[in-house]
Amino acid sequence: MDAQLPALVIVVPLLAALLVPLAGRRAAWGLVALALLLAFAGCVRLLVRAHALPEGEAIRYALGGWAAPVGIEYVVDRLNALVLTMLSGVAFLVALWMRRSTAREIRPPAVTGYYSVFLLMAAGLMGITITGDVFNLYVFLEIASITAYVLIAMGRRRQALYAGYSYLILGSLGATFILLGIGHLYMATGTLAMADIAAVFAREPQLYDSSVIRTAFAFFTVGLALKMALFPLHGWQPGAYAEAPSATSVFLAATATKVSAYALYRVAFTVFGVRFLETGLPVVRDALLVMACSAIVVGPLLAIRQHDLKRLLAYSSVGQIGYVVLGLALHNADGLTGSFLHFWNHAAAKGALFCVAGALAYRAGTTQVAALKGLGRRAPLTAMLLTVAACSMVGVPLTAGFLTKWYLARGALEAGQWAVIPVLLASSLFTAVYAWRLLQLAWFADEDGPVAEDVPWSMRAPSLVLGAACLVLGVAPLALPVAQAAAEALL
Amino acid sequence: MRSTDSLIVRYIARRSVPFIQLYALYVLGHGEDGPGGGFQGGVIFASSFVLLGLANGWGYGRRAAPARLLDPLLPLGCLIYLGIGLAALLAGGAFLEYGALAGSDDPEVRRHWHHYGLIGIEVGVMVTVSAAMATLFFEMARPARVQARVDRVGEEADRA
Amino acid sequence: MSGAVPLLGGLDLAGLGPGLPPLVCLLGLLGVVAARRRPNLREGVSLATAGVNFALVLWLYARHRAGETLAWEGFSLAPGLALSFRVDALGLVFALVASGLWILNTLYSIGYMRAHDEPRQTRFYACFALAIAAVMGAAFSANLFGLFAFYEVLSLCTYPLVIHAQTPAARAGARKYLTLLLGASIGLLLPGLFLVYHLAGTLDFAPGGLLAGVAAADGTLVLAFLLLVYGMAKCAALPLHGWLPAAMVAPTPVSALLHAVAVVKMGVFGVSRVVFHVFGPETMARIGADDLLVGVACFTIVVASLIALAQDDLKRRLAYSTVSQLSYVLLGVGLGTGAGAVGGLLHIGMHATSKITLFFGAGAIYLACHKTRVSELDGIGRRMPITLTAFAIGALSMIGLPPTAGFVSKLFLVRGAAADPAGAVVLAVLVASALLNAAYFLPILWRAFFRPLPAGTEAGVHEAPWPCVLALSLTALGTVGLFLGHGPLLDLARAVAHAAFGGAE
Amino acid sequence: MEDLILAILVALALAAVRLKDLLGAAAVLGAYSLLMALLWCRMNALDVGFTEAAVGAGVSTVLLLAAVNRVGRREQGPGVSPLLKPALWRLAEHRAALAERPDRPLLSARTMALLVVGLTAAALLYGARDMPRIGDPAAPANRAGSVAQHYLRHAPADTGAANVVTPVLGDYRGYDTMGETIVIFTAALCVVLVLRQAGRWRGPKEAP
Repeated sequence: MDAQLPALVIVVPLLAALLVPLAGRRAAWGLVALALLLAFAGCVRLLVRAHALPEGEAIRYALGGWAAPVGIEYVVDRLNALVLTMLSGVAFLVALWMRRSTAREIRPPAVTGYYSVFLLMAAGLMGITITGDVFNLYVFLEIASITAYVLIAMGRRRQALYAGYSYLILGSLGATFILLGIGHLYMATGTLAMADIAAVFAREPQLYDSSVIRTAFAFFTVGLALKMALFPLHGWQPGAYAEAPSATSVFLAATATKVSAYALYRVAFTVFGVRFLETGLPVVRDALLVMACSAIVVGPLLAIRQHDLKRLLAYSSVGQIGYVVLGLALHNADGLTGSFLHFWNHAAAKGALFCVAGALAYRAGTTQVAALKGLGRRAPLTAMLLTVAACSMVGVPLTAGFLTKWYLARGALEAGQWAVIPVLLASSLFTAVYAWRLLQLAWFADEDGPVAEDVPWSMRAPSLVLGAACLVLGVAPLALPVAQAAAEALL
Repeated sequence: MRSTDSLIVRYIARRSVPFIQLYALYVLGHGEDGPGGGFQGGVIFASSFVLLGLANGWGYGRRAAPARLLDPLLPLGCLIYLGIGLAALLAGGAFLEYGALAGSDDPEVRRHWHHYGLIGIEVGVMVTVSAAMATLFFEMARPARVQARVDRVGEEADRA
Repeated sequence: MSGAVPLLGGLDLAGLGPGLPPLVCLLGLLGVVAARRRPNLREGVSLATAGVNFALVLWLYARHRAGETLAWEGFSLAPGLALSFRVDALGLVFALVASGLWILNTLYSIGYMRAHDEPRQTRFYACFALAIAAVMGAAFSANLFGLFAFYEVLSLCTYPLVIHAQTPAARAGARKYLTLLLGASIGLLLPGLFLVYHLAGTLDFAPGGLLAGVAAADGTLVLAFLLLVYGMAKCAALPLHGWLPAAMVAPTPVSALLHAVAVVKMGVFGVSRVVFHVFGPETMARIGADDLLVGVACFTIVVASLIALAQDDLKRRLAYSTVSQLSYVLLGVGLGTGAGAVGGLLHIGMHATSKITLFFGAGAIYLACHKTRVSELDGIGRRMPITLTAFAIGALSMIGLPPTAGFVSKLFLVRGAAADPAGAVVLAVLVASALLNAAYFLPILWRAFFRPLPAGTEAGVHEAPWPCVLALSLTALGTVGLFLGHGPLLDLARAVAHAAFGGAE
Repeated sequence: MEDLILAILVALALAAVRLKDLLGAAAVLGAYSLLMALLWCRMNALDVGFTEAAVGAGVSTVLLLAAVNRVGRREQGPGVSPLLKPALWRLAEHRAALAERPDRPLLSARTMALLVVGLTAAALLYGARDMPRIGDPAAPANRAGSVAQHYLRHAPADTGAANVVTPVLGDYRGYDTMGETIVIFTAALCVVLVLRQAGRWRGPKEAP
């Protein structure tokens, strides 16, 4: 079975997603949780195996028995094992978390459908991450996109339909660009397997000057930037996160945009190669640097002005994706390490924060920031969760967020990009402003509201795991060796 | 959608259904040797119900392809596909390695099983595609009157 | 390691060494939260934590004196980024002062909070415990990252203490407190940290300064120095002193914590670390950073004293006095002479003891008769003789008169300044400051003891609750005691100075 | 011949954008797909042409008709098409409107769309400079040793299917096809979830 793991971690959630509509509601939830638990266990195993491999090697799996480039292959190396573990872990926690939440937010006949779509989305994101074939990446991108649209549109308010629709339009635009990129790439290289394309580039370096290749890269970059809501292409994101059902928000915010960022890393480093970034189209690198830096500053700045907690967090995500992309623009081991660490760090923090928003929606029926008032007394554990996650977002030392900033700053100094340091600091300050506002309400507001109990344990426990991760990842460098090795392998 | 007023159109639509479906099956089977396959076959198969719906009214078409039939068929096609893939995996090959279904190393036998596997997945594709296309049509075209009733039933179900 | 206590199947508790005090304080935090429904137990846990913590620090001190090297690897977050601990003389100065006074501060808090029947006491004690954990962690941190981390934790966990009353005034004060401290640490200290790491490739403190052998432009080093010193806004060097008076809105035990024991001392301790173990005296002198520090300190001493003179609110006057007194420490470590360094470091302890007495006094006055203004204190010495006597001792120490602790440290500062080539200016500043201190403390004492009580207030002794009085009496005795017996502190300060400047003192 | 078809395609696309009558637009799109199918056949891509005819011209058109049946025949919104006014002019108009409504975006959706289309076209034209010609034997996709050549040589022997397209779709890249089937399933499921019982739900009856 160990050899079949790469296929199984995707196929098992897919299988469960197909069985869920045929099952009863209670059994459906059990199936979801079980499938994701199995997938998570498989991903952890893959991470361990990938980390034990010697430099430059990866776990390869030929689907259908056809070795690449004739067939499609799955390739697991340290980088995507890291992302896969994050994805399946968060998905499993959200699956545990969402049973009570969906019962309140999704109309009962649609719940099993919601579970099924949720599983498909998780499997789609994991499929994007694990694949070593650019067209297969697109297929799973489609699965992940369509499911995301509807997971958003199932929000309780009418605006959710509009939010889902605007994501549909922009997301389809992005997907089309990505498809155009794939088409151009195939036209110039005659193959779709990532490793094979890279080999073609190594054999024929003059391809880097081809306008087809440059167009392909530009399309990939713009398409993926749209999907990951990189400033200024973030327009779809705040509405989407704000209107979606709570469980969708938690999962989307913690994982979805990061997978697109991962895809950009994969395309830029594995497919096109480091040399292309350096010599082929350096303007894209500079553009990404500018976009990432503006995102890092503008995201939290916009977040400060929001009154809806989920919308606030969405704008903060606009900023945080900048950290994930910054490493690509900085283009050295430390910068990449920082960004890779952020895959986990931000997933934990943002997941926890959206869990708080979900708890608020569950108990108070609203996600207005003002509803946080007195949370510290009503629900001390949830308030602690908010505190820890917010500290991690700010980058307080001893939380996970600090490590990201530390490595990014080191990378920036190493790359001679001194201007990035003030950007990082300004972002921390702006983040501190809105985090402070939230915590002020939660802990120090005058207590006049009625005392209500905390959310049920089935929701509290998974969210506390995410909160604990913010602390544990800040003190015990679980992901660090993998991230560092992955960064060095890419360069 | 209301039915057309023309009796001839309605009659011909009804009578052409079996021929369309037969053609769809032909397209499915023909995929090995020429243009065609499960996807196209599925679309054509679904179009027979679409034609019924367009010509004889939404309700008529829906009765021919009711939701309680289509809803389980939707995942079923994919399950066939996935099931074949998993069966190959359990038989010792890679996921979707149809040859492994043979359970022997004889290249001739393996090639036969490759063939069966290919047909199997095409059938799966056809089931899902035809169910999906028909579902899409009937959900989108549902008349306002029926929609109102469904809403009411849904709300009652919510309350229960 | 001798004296190791094997516990729990080989877990070497004693091997944790300098990691023990912060861990014990964290345990105390958990205990406080667990006992939230039983106030007596909760306060008992707080006191016990403080006591155990002090005992642990004394134990570390004893072993350090015995010549043992005490270190704990702690956690490695990333290569070059570790939370590791080591005992050294400078850290012990801070740890001894803070943990010793902590017991009294806890005692006083219990009296104060109970007398006032304050709400949210669990949060209060929990944050108190976290604050001392941060202080202990910072004192024994073996690298700049640890210092920075605990510095930040202290900023964050004192915020709930400052905002404790949750009145509009408290909110405004707390907002200013956190804005300045957090803004400075993110905007200045953190980039300073990046810069130091970028230059040196390490953050581990080294006896001669971790930047000692680093080739870098003087300008860059001066920039790093300024970033670090002003980043630690807790040292309240002008113009980043505004948080201190603003934080006066906090309950008195908190003010004592902020102004005497933990927060401001964290600032000056951090600067001392930067001077001795990040830059090192040689680099400091080469790039001219020592003169820069002395200049900033002199300016702060004089200007803050002048502002204090104009304050009518007792606690605000004390706050500006603190701003001015803190710069004695900066002055001492910046002078670049052995005696100066000894004076500066001694002043950490001397000022802490005296200022805590003053704050306890101010709090006791407020508790007993709800007076906060200097102009309202007429004749109060007759109603609260013990409190005001203690207050007088604290004030004398601030001025630097014998037989109080302040005299000792100022004596060393004067000696240090005299050894400095440009010492004349510094001496003039010291003298002026002493006069200014007298000018704003003596009128208080004169009012309290020699003016009659205002008409309509009944005479008679009316002291604050006994734990408060006990605490402030003890600190006053300590102020006198440190004049007579300051041996351990002096030894430690001398050890630091000796390591930095060689034998000359 | 191809040029003629392409010209008609562009005209049809413009017509579909310009038409206010949605039913008409749907019909035009049907015609568009049919012509596309023709084009695929001319390129000897019979499978693609067949699919385009069945799905693009057939079912998609019907689905569009069904959607029109739901939302009404007339498009709503401003009556001026983006092509009639230069983009800069519209930008200036929006600046003026912006002064009155600060929450309005700088560029209207139409101007944005025009910009995106223009930029995409420019990128495509740039990319076309170094494109290999259709059927060029020296093109990377057709060269000896390429994946396509491998399929052409070995597919019948590997799988026993005469039409090479089927083994590529069902076997060599069968996993992609499985993914696409799941996409179809997902799409249908999603439409069911959104459209069935479309009235908004106000949550469970018991008070939160």
